[in-house]
Amino acid sequence: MTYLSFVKYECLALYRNKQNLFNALLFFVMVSLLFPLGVSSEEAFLAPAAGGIIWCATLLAVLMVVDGLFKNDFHDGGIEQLAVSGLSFAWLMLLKVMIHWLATIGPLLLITPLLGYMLFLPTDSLVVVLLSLLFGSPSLFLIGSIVAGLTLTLRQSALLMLVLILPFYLPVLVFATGAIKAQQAGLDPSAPLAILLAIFFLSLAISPLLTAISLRASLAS
Amino acid sequence: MAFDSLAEFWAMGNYGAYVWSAYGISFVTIAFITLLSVVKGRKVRAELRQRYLRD
Amino acid sequence: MQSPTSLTLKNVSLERAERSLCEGFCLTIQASEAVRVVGENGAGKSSLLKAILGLIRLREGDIEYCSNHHMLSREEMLKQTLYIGHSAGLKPTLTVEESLRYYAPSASSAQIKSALGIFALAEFVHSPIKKLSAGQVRKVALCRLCLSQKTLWLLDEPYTALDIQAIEALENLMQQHLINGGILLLTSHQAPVSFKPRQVELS
Amino acid sequence: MSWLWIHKLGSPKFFYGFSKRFATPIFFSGLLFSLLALGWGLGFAPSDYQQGDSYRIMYIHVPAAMLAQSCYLAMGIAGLVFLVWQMKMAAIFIQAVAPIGAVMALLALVTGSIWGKPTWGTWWVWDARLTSVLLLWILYMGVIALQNSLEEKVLANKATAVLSLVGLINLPIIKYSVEWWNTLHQPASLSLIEKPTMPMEMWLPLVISILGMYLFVAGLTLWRMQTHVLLNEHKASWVKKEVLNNGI
Repeated sequence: MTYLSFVKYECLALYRNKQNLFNALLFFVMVSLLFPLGVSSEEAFLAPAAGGIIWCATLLAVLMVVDGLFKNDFHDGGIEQLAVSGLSFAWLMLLKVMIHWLATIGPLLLITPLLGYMLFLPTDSLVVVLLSLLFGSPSLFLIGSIVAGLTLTLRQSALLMLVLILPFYLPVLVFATGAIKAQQAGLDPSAPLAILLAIFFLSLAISPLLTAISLRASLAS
Repeated sequence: MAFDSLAEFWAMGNYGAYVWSAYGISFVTIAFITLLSVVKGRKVRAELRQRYLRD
Repeated sequence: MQSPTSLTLKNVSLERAERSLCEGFCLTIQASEAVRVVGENGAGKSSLLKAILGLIRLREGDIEYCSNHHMLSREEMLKQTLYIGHSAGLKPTLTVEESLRYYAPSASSAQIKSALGIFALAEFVHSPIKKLSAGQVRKVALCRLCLSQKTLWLLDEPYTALDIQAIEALENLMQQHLINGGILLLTSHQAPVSFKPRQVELS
Repeated sequence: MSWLWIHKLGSPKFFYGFSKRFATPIFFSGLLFSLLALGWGLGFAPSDYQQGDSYRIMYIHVPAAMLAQSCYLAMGIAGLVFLVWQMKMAAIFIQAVAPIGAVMALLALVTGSIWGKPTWGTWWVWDARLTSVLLLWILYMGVIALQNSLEEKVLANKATAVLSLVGLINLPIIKYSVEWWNTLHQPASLSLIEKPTMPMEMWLPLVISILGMYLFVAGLTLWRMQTHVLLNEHKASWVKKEVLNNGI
C-alpha cells in the first residue's frame, strides 16, 4: 500500500457510498427546515437567526458523518490493515479525515446559498457564512475524529458522541456565528474568522496523533 | 458575631432561604459522594476478602 | 551464525483483559522457516500475532526483526510484513481488482489475473466484494500473498472457510515463500497437509 | 531524588501504603478547616454593604468552582501522564477524581444560581462564568459516561485519558469563547464578587474555606484511589494480605 493508492481507493469507496453523503446533506437541510417550521417563518426572526441555524445544522450533520467515519473500516478489518501497513498511521488518518471533510462540506457549501435564501439570510452575510463554514468545519472533523476513535467499539455511539463532543464544538460555533453577527451589526468579522483559523491549526496539530492513539486503543481491545 | 440574635442568624437579613438552601444542598451532595465512596470502598474490600477466603 | 533474516521474540509476556496469556515466551524464526502456533481457543494465538505487529502492547519482553543482519525498527519491519487477520480488510464496495490494487498498487493486470487464477476467482475480477461469499472474500485477501513481495508472513487462521483446492493453492504459495527465503508464522487448528512447520504450543 | 519519589508513586503498592497513611488525616483536617471557615463565614464575617447577607453563599460557591476547574486541570495532566508514561496510577486518578469534579461543578452551578436569584433577580443568566461551569460539568459527564460505556478496562482507561487531555487543551479555548460570546450578547457583564472592595474579615474565611475544601477533596480522592487500586491489583499478593489482615 502507498499513500497514493490509499487516497485513490478511499475516494473511490466514498464515491460508491455516495448515498451516505447525500443522506448527510439531506439531514443538514432537514434540521435547517425545522426552525422555520417549528419556531417562526417570519423574516424578522429568520434573517438574524439564519447564520446560527445553518451552523447548528452543520454541526449535527458533521456529528453524524464523524460518528460513522471509521466504523465500517473498523469492522471489516481495514483500520487494522492500515495500522500494520508500515505507513504512518497518523498521516493516513489525517488523509482520510480530509477526504471525508471535502466530500461532506463541498456539497454543503454549494447548497448553503439556496438554504440561506430560504431562511432570508441577508445576501451580504452569505460570504461570511461560507467563509465561517470553510474555516470552521475542518476543526469539527479533526476534533470529531479523535472522539470517534474512542467510541468505535460501542454499538450505539451517536448519543454518547454528542455529549462528548459538544463542549469541543462550542468554541467553533461561537466564533462562527460571532463572525456572522459581527458582519450583520456592521462590524468587521475578520477577528472571529481569524480565531476560527487558529482553532483549525491547533486541531490540525493535535488531531492526527490523538486520533491514531485512540484508534490504536480501540484496535487493541 | 455579625448577628445580634440566633433568629437574625437564621434569617440572614431576609436571604435565609437562599443561603441555607445553598448550604443545605451542598452539604447533602458532598455527604452523598463521600458516603458513596466509603460504601463502595467497603463493598470492594468485602468482596475481595470473600473471594480470597474462598480460594 | 544466524541467518540474515530472522524474527526473534525474547521473554515476551502478554496479557489480555487482566488474564495472562504467556509469560517469558521465547521464539526465533529464521529465513525459510515456518512456525505454526497451536493452542486452545482463547490461548492467545491471535494476540501473539497482534503483539508482533505492535497492535497490542507487550507487558514485558522484546520483539526483534533482523534483515541482512540489521535490526529493523517496527515501521521498517511492517513494510516487509504481510498480515492477514480474521477480518479481510476489504472494502465491500470496491471490486476484487480494485481491492487488490489498493494493497498492491504496483501489480500489473496480468499479475492480478494470475493471482486470482490460483484461487479460481478469475471470473470475479470486476465483482464488488460485497457480492462474494465469506470463503471467496477470504481467498481475495489471500491473493495479496502472491502480489506483494514481503518477507514476513503473519497469517491468522488462514484455512478458515477455504475449500480443499484453495487450501492446496495456499500451501503451494507458502512453500514457494519459504523457498524464496521468507518467514512464515501462522496460527491454525488444522495442520498443513503438504509440509510440516515447526509447532509452538501456547497455553 | 524528587524524580525517584514520583516514580515510586507510580507503583500501586507504594501508592497504597503512602496514601493509607495520609488520606485520613488530610480528609479530616480538610473537614475541620471547611467547617471552621463556613462557621466563620456564616456567623462572624461582616455583611456586605451591597448584597447584605446573601454573599455568604460565596464561602461554598467559590471553593466549589475553583475545585471544579482544578480537578479538571489535574485530570487532564493525568491523562497526558498516562498516555506518555503509561503510568497506571494516572488512569486510576482520572477514574477517582472525575465524579468528584462533576459534583463540584454541579455545586458551583446550583449555588451560583441560588446566589444569582437575589442578586440578579433570576435563577439563571447566560453569564460567562456560569456558562463555562456548565460546559465543564458536561465535560466531566462525558468522561464519566465514556468510562462507564466502555466495557474493556484497558480501552476505557486510555479513552478517558485521551478525552481528558483533549479537554485540557480545549478548556482555555472554551473559556475564552464563552467570555467572547458573553460580551457580544451582554455588554455589561454581571459579576457576583467585587474583588477590590472585599475586606480582610470577608476574604480570610474564604481563603480558609478554599484550603479546607481542597484538603477535603484531596483526602476523598486518595481514599477513592485506594479502592480502585485494590480492585485493579486484586491478583497481587500484597493486596490479598492487606485485605485479609486489615479487615474493613
